[in-house]
Amino acid sequence: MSEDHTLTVRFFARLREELNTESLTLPIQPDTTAGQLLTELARRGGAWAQLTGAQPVMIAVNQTMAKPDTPIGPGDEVAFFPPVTGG
Amino acid sequence: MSEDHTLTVRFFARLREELNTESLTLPIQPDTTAGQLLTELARRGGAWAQLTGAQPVMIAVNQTMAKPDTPIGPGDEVAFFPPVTGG
Amino acid sequence: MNYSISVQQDDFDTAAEYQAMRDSGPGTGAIATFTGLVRDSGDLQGVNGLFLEHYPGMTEQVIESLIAEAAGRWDVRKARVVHRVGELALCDQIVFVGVCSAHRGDAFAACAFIMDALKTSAPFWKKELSGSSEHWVEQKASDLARHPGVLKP
Amino acid sequence: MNYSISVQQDDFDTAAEYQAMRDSGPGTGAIATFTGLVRDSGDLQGVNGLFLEHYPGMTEQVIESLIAEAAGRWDVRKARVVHRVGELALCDQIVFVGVCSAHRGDAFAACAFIMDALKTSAPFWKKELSGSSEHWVEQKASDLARHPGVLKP
Repeated sequence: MSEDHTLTVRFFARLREELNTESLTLPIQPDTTAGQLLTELARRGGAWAQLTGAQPVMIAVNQTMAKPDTPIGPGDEVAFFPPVTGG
Repeated sequence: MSEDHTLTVRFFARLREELNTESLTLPIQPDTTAGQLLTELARRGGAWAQLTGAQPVMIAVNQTMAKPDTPIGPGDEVAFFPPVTGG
Repeated sequence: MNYSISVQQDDFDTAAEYQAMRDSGPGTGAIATFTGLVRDSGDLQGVNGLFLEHYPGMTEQVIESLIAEAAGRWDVRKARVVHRVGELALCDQIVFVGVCSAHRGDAFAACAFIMDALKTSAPFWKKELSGSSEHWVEQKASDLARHPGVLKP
Repeated sequence: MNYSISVQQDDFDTAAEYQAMRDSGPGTGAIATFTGLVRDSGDLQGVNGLFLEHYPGMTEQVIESLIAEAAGRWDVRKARVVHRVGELALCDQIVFVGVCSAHRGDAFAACAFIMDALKTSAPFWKKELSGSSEHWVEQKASDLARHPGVLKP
């Protein structure tokens, strides 16, 4: 049952570098949102605290732009990253 | 003294075709404007009457956009043409 | 600001024009280009060619003043205008406008301004050819609305 | 409407991209293109290169939706976006956006819209390299003002 109760979290750009983490596989609680996951990760402290800091953090769920109240569940891919700067 | 008392009039596009005239050399009266010259040419009748008709006629004096009240004199190049449609 | 204008019968090479834009130094961050082509429907349907007349001498002066106006309003590092005259066939290239700038907003704005203003101010006239009929194109109200007044008497 | 998107490390050939735009049939009257280049000053001065990161998969989906939005608002016969990722040097090409349309107003508007929206919505991140220092570029308020909201949580 392990695969069925996890999700993947990905980080990009400055966040990827400062957290020194490209991706995590985490167990997921029922009735969770992307914003709750962000808050939980920020509680790790250190560099992780910036996830709920002054700098905006963008959220994508399954490669689509999402909001803090977007529901997430097992098997989802959740990404956190700074505002985009391509082009 | 003949060269000193004339100006050149040029026509383009639809006007050039309908007047069957590319250019004219005309004697010029003192204290004349581009609009007065246009009115004088329109008095020739036939196709020339359209110069003061419903369709707008643009004016250039010495290759610069001008207005009916722009003064003209000996040696000037005056051009009349339809609204432009390049590009 | 560096600029160049050509009015010519011959076709032009957009690849060479683009390369000249790129060779404008390390401060250039944005290149906007526009190319106009002879298309199959204008005032007439089934257009298979155009005849383009212009006012030699005046044309170049007007385009020069439009480029100067654009350079006064936006950051323009280099501007280029090529406009063909004479007989053109369906799908032929008619006009090229290229602008390079430090920033994309300036490149887009200056390129669109020069192109719009050229259509209402530069002394070119286009005759559409369709089978055996021909028709001098009339100026569009929508063109005047984009860049009003320059040519209004 | 025909479109194509590439996200790649390799450089691209604007001449080939332009030719593909021209080969869009006799109804095309206007081609607008934009190319972004690595320039020498951004957030840092003396920039000599960039590193570009992206979110594979999501990037293409976002650009696809921007093109679809543009095609819903303007006449778009063909649209093309190429964006490079990885390490780029000063003066390198970064991004190409090309749009062809029957009319110039639509070509300009759709090209500028796709480019502006890409800057605020597509998951690319740029790091400036200058001598031994490096700096993740921050999103400009002026970019958000042009195309607000798509990415705001």
